[in-house]
Amino acid sequence: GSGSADSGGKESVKLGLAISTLNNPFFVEMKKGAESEAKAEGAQLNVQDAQDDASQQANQVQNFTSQNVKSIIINPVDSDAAGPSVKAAGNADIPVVAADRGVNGAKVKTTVASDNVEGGKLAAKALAEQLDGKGSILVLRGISGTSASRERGKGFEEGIKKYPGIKIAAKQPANFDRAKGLDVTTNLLQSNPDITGVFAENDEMALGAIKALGSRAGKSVKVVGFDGTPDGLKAVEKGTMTVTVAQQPDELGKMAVRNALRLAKGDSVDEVIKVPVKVVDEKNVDQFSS
Amino acid sequence: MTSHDRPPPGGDRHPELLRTEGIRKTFPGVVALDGVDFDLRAGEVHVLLGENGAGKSTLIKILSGMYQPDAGRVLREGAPVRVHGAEDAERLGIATIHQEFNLVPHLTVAENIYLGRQPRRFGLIDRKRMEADAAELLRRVGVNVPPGTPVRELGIARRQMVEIAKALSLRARVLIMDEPTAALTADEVERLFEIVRGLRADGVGVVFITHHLEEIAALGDRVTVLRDGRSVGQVAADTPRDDLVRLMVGRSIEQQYPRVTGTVTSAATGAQGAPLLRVSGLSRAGTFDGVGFEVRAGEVVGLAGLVGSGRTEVARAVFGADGYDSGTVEVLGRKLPRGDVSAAMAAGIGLVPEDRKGQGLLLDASVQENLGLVTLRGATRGGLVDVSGQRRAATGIAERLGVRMASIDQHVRTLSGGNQQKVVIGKWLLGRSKLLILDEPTRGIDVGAKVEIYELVNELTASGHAVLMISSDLPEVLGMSDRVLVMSQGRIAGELTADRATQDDVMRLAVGTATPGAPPGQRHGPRRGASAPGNPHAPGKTERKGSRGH
Amino acid sequence: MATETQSSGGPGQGHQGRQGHRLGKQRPGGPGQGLPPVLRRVLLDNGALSALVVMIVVMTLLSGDFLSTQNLLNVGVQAAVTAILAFGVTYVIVSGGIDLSVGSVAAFSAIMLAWTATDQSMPVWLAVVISLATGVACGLLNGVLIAYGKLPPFIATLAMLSAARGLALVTSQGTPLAFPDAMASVGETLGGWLPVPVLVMLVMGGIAALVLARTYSGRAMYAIGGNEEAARLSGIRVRRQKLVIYGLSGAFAAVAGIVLASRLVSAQPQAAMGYELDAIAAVVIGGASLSGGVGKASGTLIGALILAVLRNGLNLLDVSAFWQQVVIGAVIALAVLLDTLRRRT
Amino acid sequence: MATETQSSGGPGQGHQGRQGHRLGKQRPGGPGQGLPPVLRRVLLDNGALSALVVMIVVMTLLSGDFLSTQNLLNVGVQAAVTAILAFGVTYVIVSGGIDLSVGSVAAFSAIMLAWTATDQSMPVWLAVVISLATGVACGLLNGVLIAYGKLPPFIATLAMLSAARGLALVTSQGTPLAFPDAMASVGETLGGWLPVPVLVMLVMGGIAALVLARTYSGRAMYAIGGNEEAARLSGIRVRRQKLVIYGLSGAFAAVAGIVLASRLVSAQPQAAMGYELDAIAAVVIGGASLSGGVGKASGTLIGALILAVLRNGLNLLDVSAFWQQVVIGAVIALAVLLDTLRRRT
Ligand SMILES: Nc1ncnc2c1ncn2[C@@H]1O[C@H](COP(=O)(O)OP(=O)(O)OP(=O)(O)O)[C@@H](O)[C@H]1O
Ligand SMILES: Nc1ncnc2c1ncn2[C@@H]1O[C@H](COP(=O)(O)OP(=O)(O)OP(=O)(O)O)[C@@H](O)[C@H]1O
Ligand SMILES: O[C@@H]1[C@H](O)[C@H](O)CO[C@H]1O
Ligand SMILES: [Mg+2]
Ligand SMILES: [Mg+2]
Repeated sequence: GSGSADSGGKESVKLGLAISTLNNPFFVEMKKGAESEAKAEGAQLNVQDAQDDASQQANQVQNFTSQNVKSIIINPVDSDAAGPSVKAAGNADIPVVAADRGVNGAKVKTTVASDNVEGGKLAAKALAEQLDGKGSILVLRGISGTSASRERGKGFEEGIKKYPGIKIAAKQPANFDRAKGLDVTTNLLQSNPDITGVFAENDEMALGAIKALGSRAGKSVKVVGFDGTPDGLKAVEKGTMTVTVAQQPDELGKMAVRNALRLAKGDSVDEVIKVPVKVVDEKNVDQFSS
Repeated sequence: MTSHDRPPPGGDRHPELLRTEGIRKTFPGVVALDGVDFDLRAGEVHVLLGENGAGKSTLIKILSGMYQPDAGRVLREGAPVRVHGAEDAERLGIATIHQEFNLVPHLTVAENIYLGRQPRRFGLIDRKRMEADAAELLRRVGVNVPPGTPVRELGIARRQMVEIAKALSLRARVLIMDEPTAALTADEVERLFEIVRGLRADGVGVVFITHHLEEIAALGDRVTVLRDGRSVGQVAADTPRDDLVRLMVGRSIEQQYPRVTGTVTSAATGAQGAPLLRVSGLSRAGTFDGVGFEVRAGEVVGLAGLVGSGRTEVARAVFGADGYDSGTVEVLGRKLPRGDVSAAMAAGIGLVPEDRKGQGLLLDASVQENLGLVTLRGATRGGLVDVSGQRRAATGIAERLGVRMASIDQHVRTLSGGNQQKVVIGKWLLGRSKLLILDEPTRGIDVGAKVEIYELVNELTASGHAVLMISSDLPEVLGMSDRVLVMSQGRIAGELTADRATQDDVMRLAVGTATPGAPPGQRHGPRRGASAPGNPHAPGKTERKGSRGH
Repeated sequence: MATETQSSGGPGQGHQGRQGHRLGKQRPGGPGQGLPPVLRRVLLDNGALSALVVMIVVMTLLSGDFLSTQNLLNVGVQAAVTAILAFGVTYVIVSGGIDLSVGSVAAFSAIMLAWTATDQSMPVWLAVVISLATGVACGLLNGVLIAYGKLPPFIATLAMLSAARGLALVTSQGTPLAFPDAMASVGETLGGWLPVPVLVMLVMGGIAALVLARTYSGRAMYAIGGNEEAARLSGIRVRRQKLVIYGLSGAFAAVAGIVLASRLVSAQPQAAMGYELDAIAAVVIGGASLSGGVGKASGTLIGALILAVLRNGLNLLDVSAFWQQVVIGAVIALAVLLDTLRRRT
Repeated sequence: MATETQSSGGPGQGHQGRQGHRLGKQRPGGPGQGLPPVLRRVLLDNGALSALVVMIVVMTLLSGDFLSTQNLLNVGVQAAVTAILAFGVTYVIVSGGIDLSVGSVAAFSAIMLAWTATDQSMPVWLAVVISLATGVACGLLNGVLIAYGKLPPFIATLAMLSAARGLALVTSQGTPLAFPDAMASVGETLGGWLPVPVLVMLVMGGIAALVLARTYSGRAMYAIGGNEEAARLSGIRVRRQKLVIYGLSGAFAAVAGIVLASRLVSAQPQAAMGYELDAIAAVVIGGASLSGGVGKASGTLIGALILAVLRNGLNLLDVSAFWQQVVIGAVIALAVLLDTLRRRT
């Protein structure tokens, strides 16, 4: 970012992007997408990282308003917690775009999102089909309480219910972290040696699980991840990850900026812009990996 | 050996305040007290006497509720009582000045005095009143520091006076003082004695511990002597010194100051007779000014002066512990860098600091660890420390100094005060420094051990090493030095040849230049051999090297 | 007695203290040149304050958006939660302890408020009481483990850091709970300009200052932190006071949690994660010593403001997200360095 | 008189040990009942060790899968990173300081290895050297700020916690970097059974034990932690030693980072977040005191194992995600309580 102090000195439109965390490849991808789009449009994008802290995000949105940016893109740490900040921005007549996760308790001009609940369902479906509707599986959960973990967990639960033949042997948190994914899976394999599937709420944990499974990964044990991060897609190519639910984060970022600019110009945009979550397996992986 | 001619005070005027029966207290590996009977009457000063580690402090810690006895009981005015913690002691009207300072460095003098008992208005601390009351008390004990001064800025001497003020503020019927005079100088001691005599007249009972035998006759009524945790006799305070010593250490001490002058020119000094240490024009704004002197191989040079005259500061500067503004310090003709302890040590200088707890000891490390600290680098080969060698050396010096301990691995914190002091000295004796600076080295050390330390000083100088000895104990300076330098207000006021100098000569130099404008800390006279009642500035005329204390 | 030397107890160090002071006055190059003497003295006596002033000046020069009433109020709001937590931690640090649990306790207390008010539909006032009680209870448990269980404060409060967070998740089932609208006002502004969080911060700061400076317990905290043995021998019931100390810390954490949740009108089980380090940093930047016996509420406030100004400024300057953490680290070090170097002899 | 006492004399540290021993005899159900006396003495002298034993016994009773060679090796592997970090932190804590930066430094060092080897395609051996150098450099910077800048260790290393993390993100652009395959072996097992991380942990532990017990610097650490002024006046170059201390801590952090990344064959910029608290906890659980002067490498190893057994066990027992944090907190407190209560007279 170019730290320009003089407000409104140059022509370029000033946008703010409040991102939930950059300690996660997913959002780094989203940031890249957003920045490339802003560059193409000659806009100036101020990116802030809330490190998964809702109130720090509130601070950052507040600071955007005192910077009087023309439009704000928020990737909420938490959909509920984002409400007040969005309201405040509204009072300052700054249009807000929600990205990746929706905002509750306040109206944003548009939400550019891939539906995490839907994604969870798709993951369940994909895994169940790989296992022909039977077997016992592990679930690796994200940071307890984060919306991503909640929504994906919810979607997956609902999805997997449709397959009574599949039982969840253990459900343990690995905090969206690869090393934890490795350790937790290693431990769970001690108590559940004969599982045939793993669902991880993001690719990082899935990659950890794959490491723990070693040669069994993708063969006797199917692993389903979430996000479609570069490493995740590589694993799908290799066949060690059977499926990842890709959210096309860079696409999310681009769309968000595109619409934010429209709003800055005063044009209108549609309420909801869905960036479809796609089930990526070795058949279609080449379309995603750039 | 039982009670002496003059009958100890008794009867109605002197009802019994406190009594212990068969007190026993053991610590891992040590029997600190073994069936001690002791009693204190109203309106008397009862002196507790004993070697380092004899059990004096342990006994008074039991009386003040810090420790619980393993056996035996404590009676207050005839009734058995359970003294458990400070609250009980306060309730029973027992106030104690412990040997180790118990002040909070960052709090003010006033607050330290009234700690836990601060005056309050509407539930809030009333600073004004607290400081006013404190000022009153300080005036009474004669310390002129503003009550708002943080204790950390006070010297050892002043800290001791604050402790005394604190104890007085409790208006207790029983006042226990554990070596209150160890860090004091003559007129502070005198003022303390006046206060104690006043309290005694008001019927307060005072337990008084000291290693300065001359103070016993000056203040005491009865003396109880402890040895190895047992009470070995109760005598009147005017018992002759030698009898007290014999009771205390089991033998008599012929020569209190066995100074034998060392071989001035020796192999240890490179150039023939070249001064081991030459200090010239040493100055630091506000502390010392143009200090210059020499110390030659085989010499013991005494450094006398008033409190705050800057002896400690000069010593620390020479040793590199603090910096200085101008001047030079040379060892065997080679100039030392400023404020660099390891350079000074490499050149062969050592310093036994005056504040053993703050600057001398690792309290929670073993005796061995502490004794090995100075020699640590020397004992390192290829990065590895010769642990067994260190242990052997430590054991040796500990035995030589008679450190009373359960084992060489005992934590220093649990040693008696005097034994802790021995450890500080011991680690530097192991250091074999060419020039060893001793700052108040015998503070809190018993008569027997003092002689042992003097012998070691003689051995050092005999082998061509030299000693610079700072002491507020004039007989010690005069008795153990070859030459005495007298400091006054940060300057060298003069030099005396020890065997011809009297305490008067020293005093004249020390106070001679005193001006009305002198800072508070510079008005106190040094300890005199005979701090008997009377004018502190008229000491016993005929103090001679080699003479016994009395 | 280790504490005594660490907290510059020995005469020698006492000296350096005195000298340093003189030097501070003498040295012409010292900060605060050409300022009115009074202000100058204040700055020289308080390193943290001068660091804050320097930062504000720099920020004003770098960003045109910084020095507006609105933005400064924002900074206040953004400092509030950390500051309130830090006031509570000040008691603990002054007494020579440490409290790592305040972030989790804040979250748990807020969750309890939301849960009792929403799920259990209790009256809001009762919910608030329960929430505060929760904070106090957590603090007291810390205190019991430390004073009676003889646990090192670090361990006891680290355990609480984990346990309270867990209880927040258990109570909320891991989902954010709606905060009663009645409480929302705590996140709003009074008279259209004065943000309530700032008000609460100032009030809590005032309380902390009063407790530390003028109450029996406050003075006991300094005594315990300065020399616990001396405190005990002076008849201070050290263990009882430790309960008070950690209980207070818990209470302040609860208030911080309520303020935080009110701003978001939502109680988050994972809120205030890692805030304990910010709070402790604020206290230490404010001049307190982790070895105990020293520290002031005013210093803590300044410490919290320094952190808030820093983060706010970095946002305004649009420093790249990755570099921000580097800059934050560098500036924290520099801010304290400014202080210690000034003291150097 | 000395002789009279020496007979019954014993090590100072032994004191509590022997007291505990007596207690053990008196109190039935005290730890280590009906064990061979030698083992019994060992347990009683080391509270952490007995806590570990108790936990292992409990876990074995609760889960049939716990007491298998494989699982115990897993525990070892999972303890490795924390343990290696903690060995480094032991130096710091023994010397009376604290190091919050080890987690970030570990991540940064690993990122540097991956970046130099992959992006800059340097030879792996050189990359490893650079990675270790990175850790040492971060540590030395901490040391300089503390020894010469007079910063409180908490602040200096907190700043480094933030800065090193930022540099890891900057260098990696926030994405995981592939780790050179040559390094993968560090994450593998030797002879099909001995995991290299465990081996590295034991080697680093041995080094730490040797340094602390037998080297000049090691003894200096205890002296500085025990009474810094006394150490200085005994001729120990305190400031120089502090550079050694924090430099060592940085080096150990780098090794831990390399082990962590090798296991994943990927260097993560966000790796080892919050591990500093685990590391410090391991050291303190192992019997070290945060006020300095006390601590042992063996204790630290036990502390790290306690944490690993706990986490491993919770997975095996499939304790619900939310309750896990509660249990972790409770068990940590109990483990240390077991020790302190045993010491109580
Ligand atoms: N807490 C403790 N743990 C172990 N041993 C102790 C403890 N306190 C005192 N001792 C031992 O008890 C004995 C008596 O100690 P005490 O302090 O009473 O001696 P003292 O008569 O006061 O000596 P000094 O004249 O040096 O002050 C000493 O050997 C000391 O090492
Ligand atoms: N007038 C004074 N004002 C402030 N501090 C003083 C004063 N006099 C002495 N001190 C402090 O008291 C401390 C110890 O006091 P002590 O009785 O040892 O005298 P001293 O200062 O060491 O001087 P000397 O060693 O010549 O007696 C010294 O380190 C010094 O800092
Ligand atoms: O959507 C994101 C990504 O899935 C990431 O992997 C974890 O956090 C979630 O919020
Ligand atoms: Mg004693
Ligand atoms: Mg002196």
